[in-house]
Amino acid sequence: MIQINRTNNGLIDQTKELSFTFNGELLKGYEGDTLSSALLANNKRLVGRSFKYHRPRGIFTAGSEEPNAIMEIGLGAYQDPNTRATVTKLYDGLVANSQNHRGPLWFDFMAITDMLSPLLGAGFYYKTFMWPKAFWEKIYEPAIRNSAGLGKLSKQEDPDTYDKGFRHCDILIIGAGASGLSAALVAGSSGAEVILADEDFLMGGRLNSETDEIDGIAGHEWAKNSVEKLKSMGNVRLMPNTTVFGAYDHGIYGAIEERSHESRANKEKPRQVNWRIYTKRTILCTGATERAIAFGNNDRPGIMLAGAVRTYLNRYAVRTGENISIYTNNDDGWRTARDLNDRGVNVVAIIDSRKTEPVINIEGVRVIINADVVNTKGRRALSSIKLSNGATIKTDTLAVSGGWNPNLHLTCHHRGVPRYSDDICSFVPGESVPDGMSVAGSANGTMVLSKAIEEGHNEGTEAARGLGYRVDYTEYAVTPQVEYNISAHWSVESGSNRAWVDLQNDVTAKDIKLANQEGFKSVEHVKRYTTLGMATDQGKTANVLAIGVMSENLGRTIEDTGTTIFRPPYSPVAIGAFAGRRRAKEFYPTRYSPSHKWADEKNAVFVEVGMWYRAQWFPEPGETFWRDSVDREVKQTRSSVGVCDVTTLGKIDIKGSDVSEFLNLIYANAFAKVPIGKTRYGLMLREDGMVMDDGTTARLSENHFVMTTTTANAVNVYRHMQFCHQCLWPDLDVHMISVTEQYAQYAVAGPNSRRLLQKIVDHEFDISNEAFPFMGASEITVCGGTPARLFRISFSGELAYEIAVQTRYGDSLMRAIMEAGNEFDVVAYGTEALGVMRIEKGHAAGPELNGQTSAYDLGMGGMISGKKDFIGYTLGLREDLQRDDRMQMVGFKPVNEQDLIQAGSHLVNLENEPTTENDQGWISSCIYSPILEHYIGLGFIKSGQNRKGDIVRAVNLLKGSDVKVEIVSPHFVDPEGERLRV
Amino acid sequence: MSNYSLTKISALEGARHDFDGLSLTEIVDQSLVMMAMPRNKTDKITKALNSSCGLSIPIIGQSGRSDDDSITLWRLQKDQLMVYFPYANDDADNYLKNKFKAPAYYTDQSDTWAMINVSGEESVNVLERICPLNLDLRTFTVGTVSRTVMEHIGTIIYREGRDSFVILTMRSFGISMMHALEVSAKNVL
Amino acid sequence: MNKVHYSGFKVLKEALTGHKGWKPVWRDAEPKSSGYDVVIVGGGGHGLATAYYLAKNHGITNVAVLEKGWIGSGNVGRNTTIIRSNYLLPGNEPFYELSMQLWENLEQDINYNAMVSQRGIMNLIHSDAQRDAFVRRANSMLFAGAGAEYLEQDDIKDRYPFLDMKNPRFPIKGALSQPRGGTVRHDAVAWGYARAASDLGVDIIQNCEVTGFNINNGKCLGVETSRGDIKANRVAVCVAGSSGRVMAKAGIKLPIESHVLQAFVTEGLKPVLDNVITFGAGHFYCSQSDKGGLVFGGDIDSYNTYAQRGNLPVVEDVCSGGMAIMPMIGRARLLRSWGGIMDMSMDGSPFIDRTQVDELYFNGGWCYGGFKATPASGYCYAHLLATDNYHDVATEFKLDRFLRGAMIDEKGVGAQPNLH
Amino acid sequence: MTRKALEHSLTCINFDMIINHPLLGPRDSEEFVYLGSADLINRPNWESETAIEDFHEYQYIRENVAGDNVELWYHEQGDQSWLVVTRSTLTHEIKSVELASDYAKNNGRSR
Repeated sequence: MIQINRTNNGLIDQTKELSFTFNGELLKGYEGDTLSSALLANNKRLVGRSFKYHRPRGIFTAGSEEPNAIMEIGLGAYQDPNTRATVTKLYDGLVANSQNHRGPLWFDFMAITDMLSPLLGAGFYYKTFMWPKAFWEKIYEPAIRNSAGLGKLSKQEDPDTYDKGFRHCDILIIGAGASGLSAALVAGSSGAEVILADEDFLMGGRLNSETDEIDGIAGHEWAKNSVEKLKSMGNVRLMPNTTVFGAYDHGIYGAIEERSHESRANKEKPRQVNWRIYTKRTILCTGATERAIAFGNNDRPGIMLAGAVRTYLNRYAVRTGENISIYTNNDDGWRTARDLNDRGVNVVAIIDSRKTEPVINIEGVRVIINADVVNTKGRRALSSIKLSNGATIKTDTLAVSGGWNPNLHLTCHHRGVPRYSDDICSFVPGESVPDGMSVAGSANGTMVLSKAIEEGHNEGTEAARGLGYRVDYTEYAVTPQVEYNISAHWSVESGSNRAWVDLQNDVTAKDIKLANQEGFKSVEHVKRYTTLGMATDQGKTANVLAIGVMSENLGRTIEDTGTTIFRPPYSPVAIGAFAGRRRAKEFYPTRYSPSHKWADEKNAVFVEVGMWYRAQWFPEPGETFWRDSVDREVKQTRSSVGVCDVTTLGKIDIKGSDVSEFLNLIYANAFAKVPIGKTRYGLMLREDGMVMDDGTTARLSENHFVMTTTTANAVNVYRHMQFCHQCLWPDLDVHMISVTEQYAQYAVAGPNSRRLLQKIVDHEFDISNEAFPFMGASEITVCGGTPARLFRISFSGELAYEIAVQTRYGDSLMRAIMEAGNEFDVVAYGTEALGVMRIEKGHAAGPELNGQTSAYDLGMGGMISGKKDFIGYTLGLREDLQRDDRMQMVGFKPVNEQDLIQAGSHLVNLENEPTTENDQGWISSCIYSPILEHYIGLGFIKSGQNRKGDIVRAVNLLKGSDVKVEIVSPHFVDPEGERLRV
Repeated sequence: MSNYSLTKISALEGARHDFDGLSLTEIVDQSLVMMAMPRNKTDKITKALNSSCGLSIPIIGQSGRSDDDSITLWRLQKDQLMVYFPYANDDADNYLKNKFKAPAYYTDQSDTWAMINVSGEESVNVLERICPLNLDLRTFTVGTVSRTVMEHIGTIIYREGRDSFVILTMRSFGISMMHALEVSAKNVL
Repeated sequence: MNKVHYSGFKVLKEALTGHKGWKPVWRDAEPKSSGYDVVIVGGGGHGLATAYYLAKNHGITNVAVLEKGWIGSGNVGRNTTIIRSNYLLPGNEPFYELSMQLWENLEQDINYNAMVSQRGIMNLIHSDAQRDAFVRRANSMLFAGAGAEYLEQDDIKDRYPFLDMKNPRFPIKGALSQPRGGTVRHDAVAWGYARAASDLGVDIIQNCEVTGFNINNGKCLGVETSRGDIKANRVAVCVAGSSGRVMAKAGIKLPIESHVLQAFVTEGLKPVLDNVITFGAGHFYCSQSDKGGLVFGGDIDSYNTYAQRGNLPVVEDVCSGGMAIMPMIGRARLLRSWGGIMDMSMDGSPFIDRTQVDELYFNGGWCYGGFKATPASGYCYAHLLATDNYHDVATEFKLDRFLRGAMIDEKGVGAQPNLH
Repeated sequence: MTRKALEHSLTCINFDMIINHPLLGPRDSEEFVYLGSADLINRPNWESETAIEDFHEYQYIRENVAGDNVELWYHEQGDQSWLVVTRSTLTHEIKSVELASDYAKNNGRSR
């Protein structure tokens, strides 16, 4: 099929034909096209429907500011909603569909809303839909939601991958147009590390759209040569397809590199890369965006920005119509007429709102000075325009130019405020821009090409010299000076016809007027009340125009009206790109213990604990329910011997001459005099008196201690200890290092644990009860000389040890222990059995050490030493923390032993109803005890320690359970602790 | 004597992955010992290191080598030295204690870390996907050593040569780090 | 003043007569030289609600609301619009439940459609420990009559097929749901309260920055502002993120730090999400606005700041949280981000209290829970200002609670604001 | 507790600035953990008559300045030093960085 609007030349490869479909129709384009240029080449003028009124809309721009031509691109899980056709590089097989209409694009049933538009003005929904009350959620809101929204998500998992990366440079240049290239050429020549990034796949910016000559050759040729020159410099990195979307603190910039072309060819490759760029200086050369003028029915397909018409003509060899008119308030609009005329496209008329002499004389083109377009006709495409002088002109395309707005967004990302310039009738960067940033070219309001090039060159020189690089390269490109004159012209009185300001969100000049009338006078209020500038184009073509319209309404200067705040991202960024690789299992890294492989062979069921994968239980053949395994592991451990991997506990080696003193300050209980070869339980508080962590600390020699922490708190406790040392007691001779990973550590528990270990420990080490009593600690060797550490400590309440060897031997030691344990019918137990046994023994753990409980609450007040300063002592004395009606930890057992107690149940007295007032406490941990053969729980209840024997209700309204429980001692098994000491 | 004997396993069981212009190899039989320098002992330690094997204490972020090049000192912390050297036995800390005779606190860290060598001309291009540091040769010179975080994993990175890096992560993270490096390689190469 | 009653008929009538009859939503007032019974510092949601309830519940109408910029320019204008009353501790839960009840009748009360939408809020559960903690919380809610439901895996899968139920890190084992939770059109809350208060005679004074307090031997007599001194019998500060800055002018230091919380919205999309999903374990929560944007957020940036902007790692963290649990959003584009300054208190719970200066009152420390609290905060603050007694559901929000050791620490992380 | 502690250790790295470490030079603040005001170094005397009031002030009351804030950062993924950073809470500009141990000694902390 022929592309009827295609002309010759252009910066595309007309020998490489590409096929694509739009709404199912097969079309052709060329390599180097964007989707929008290919659609226009095929004379597709109606490409979408507007957000609110479902008005027919056509392509309006040729860049990332596009408000109308947003589509669903791709199929199935690959479908990208709301994709701007103007920045989508055409590829073979591209599938595009218009969005946000019911029925075919040319006949959208939702267009009914356009008829009702008088009802649906700005903020109408705040004033109605209130009666009857129930209708909002049931009727009104669903209706609104279904008609709102734009593109569709596939609702399938995003099949593409994304990556992230870090790059560093001296000078980051954003935008590879005339000024950006000039800056890069000089900065590059100085030897500085330069990154030049541009959102377009073809560097050159407007030079690719215009016919200006630079250094005697076509501008786009000069751009091409410059890019080649930069490529040859080892210290310059070119990043096309890369949008710098945000300016963050201290010279950090966020940028997204589009690599779809690569990921389409190879699904393994990332679709986009999220670059974090660290730079010392930044030169912003992001150019400018053209704006429209608000006049009656200015939204019909065929009405587009004048600069875009030139882009399609010069860069993509596409004429946007057969009979084109121009409407402008500035000199730049006239170039469109000239270029079209030069390429033999019929220009019907030039309408200039100014009293001005013709800017360019063009043979046989009707010139209408000091006139406006007041209305247009044409249902699905423009057919004619009506002028303020009454004339009607038949035309199929109207190229509008209301002037150019500098793309200064990134200068405002640190909340800098732009300044209004009367010269260009737009905002330019203000005083405060991010540190290290300078602005050059039209982004800086310098609309004259020759000056923009000079400015880029100077900023490049300045930046390089500022960093101490020598700059010899002084000549810069020359081009004829073309002036840019403009006189402000925002909107045209267009009677009953709607004049559109924000095309995508359907905000008209009237909406803005109504908002002002209702007292919304701040630009932020207007934005929020009318939704102006909140569409996917972020108001790139609308905002400044709206500010102009507002200022007219309110009789204020544009300066006083001000702008809304620009925030990242500059243009929308796929959430997947921000997530990068952090998906599914890769969300966090994974930690494996030395016995992981062995446990896996034993079919362990694992659970993630602070990134560690820990064995929960080890199912045996025939065990169908997790508790079968756990009960067996507990019974076997308590009756003979069990082994558990406790490598994940935090381990900290502490060395130095002042360690005792230090430990005495960070632990609540006394630590000044721990004998060598002994372990002591330690209770660590936060400064606010709440329990932070608990563990044991052993003294291996005069100046050498080793501390254990809980798995979950290992990092925080180490950080806390470093704080205490460096910030509070810096002169103590204390040296800490984590040895968590250095040692594999296993708990061996149960009446036969000693007999088992005697087969592992080398015989020269006597570990009999006499030689190595409860709480003993020693450095020994095992299995024929392998160094190890042995601690006689118990979490289960049984005779128990923890044995540690260098991690390299961890796998091997676990296997040896299991083999040596055969004769005792040794069992491996996991975290669930561990949990059961610690609850049977009444040891507080995670659910009890929840940061809301003090040592007194946990029944450990007795351990607190009143004779010394320590972290948490003083604030622990506050009146409310000392009250005896606080919730205190106790044990619970069901009055009827068949009853199930549930963790999370709240406690109320028998005679009371379950209400907040009657809430007495809650059950924190709860398990079935295979030893006691009924459920037991730990929990907190007011004055609990004095209420042993009381019966209360454990109520779980969520699960509808309500059982009588008795308050008992938390020590269910061996309360006297005899088993530990045998 | 016990009837059992133990066999050792390295963190990644000697894993190696080769790509076009890059190889990832676990480093085995290297030891790493942390020397904590007590207050006011720095001079004594400096002397002892020098007389024992011609080592001098590098500035923080840099490394130094012994006369015979066998022992490398990494200075990552004010009052600490990391000693990186080929040694396969279980008593690396005592070995150094006797060799250096320097009055420091020695702690064996050999099993604390998984050690991966990243080498090949693509090393920097692959590492820039996960490493926030500027690895430009002029900034991160040969012999530079640093701690940082890659893919949420605490990491030590040491530049052995122009295109050769040593990456250390806590041993339990070793598999995740190797995976991260492989993904980078696949994405880039 | 001539009030305009909002209704479908009014909208129709105006449509036919060119919308000429719409009046300003609130009066833009000038400061009265005669002064006020109560001057409220801060024209955000809480300040405007306080003014409204002072007038409506207590007949105190000689009230001014002073706003430094434009009303609603603070956190009520930059949040994730979520309302819920799913708190754990007795100091908090009844208060937020009162707030929920006020939300439920707000529109008819103030004749303004703030689009209160009780689409339900769902907290995902991934582990047994987390489930136990949520059961405890659920019972606190049920004891307080706030309502709570436990959703089993299958219920969740049926309603939200796009959730990654079998995520290797965060397998979804169930969820705690509060069907009465939901969202509200945030800006409309400020405008609606402003309109209702203004109609009852309250002066709303914009572009009026408080530069100091007129304090005479321990008693506050009024405020100094960019528009001159304003006399007041009672001064009520509620300036959220600016609490530290403003109270410093009265020489008062607070148990509060200011931090920035970022929030995000995607491009408009056809409906995919009909409730609020909270994925605490992955620092991500999300709902979909009536306009179609997915509104989501996560953690604070965790350093003290008054700059209303955040940094990249939080953006990445929050987005990866989203991808972990609903991997369909990978191709949705993040359109806008914004940062609100949070008045993070030392235990994560707020203050509604007197200060050591007579006639100077303080409301703040809302952390990132301020929006949902708006009605009850105004209601209880007005109660305190009018009666000098604490409202029954706001008795624990006192400034001296740390001295007494009566913290209300929902998360149990202690005196570290960036962790609440 | 586990999950919360995990969140703790991760939420703490949610910021991105460049901190010029006195020993290591410029580092991305993602390597650091933020604590809060450097006043936390001036821990009161437990034996004072007004110990509870003093500790209350120390632990809970903040200047919360809009301007230069003197604050504590921990280089967890670095040399594990605690730093005292002077940073503007209005612009995030960092004015000075020093080792907390030096700062503490200069403020009279010893043992």
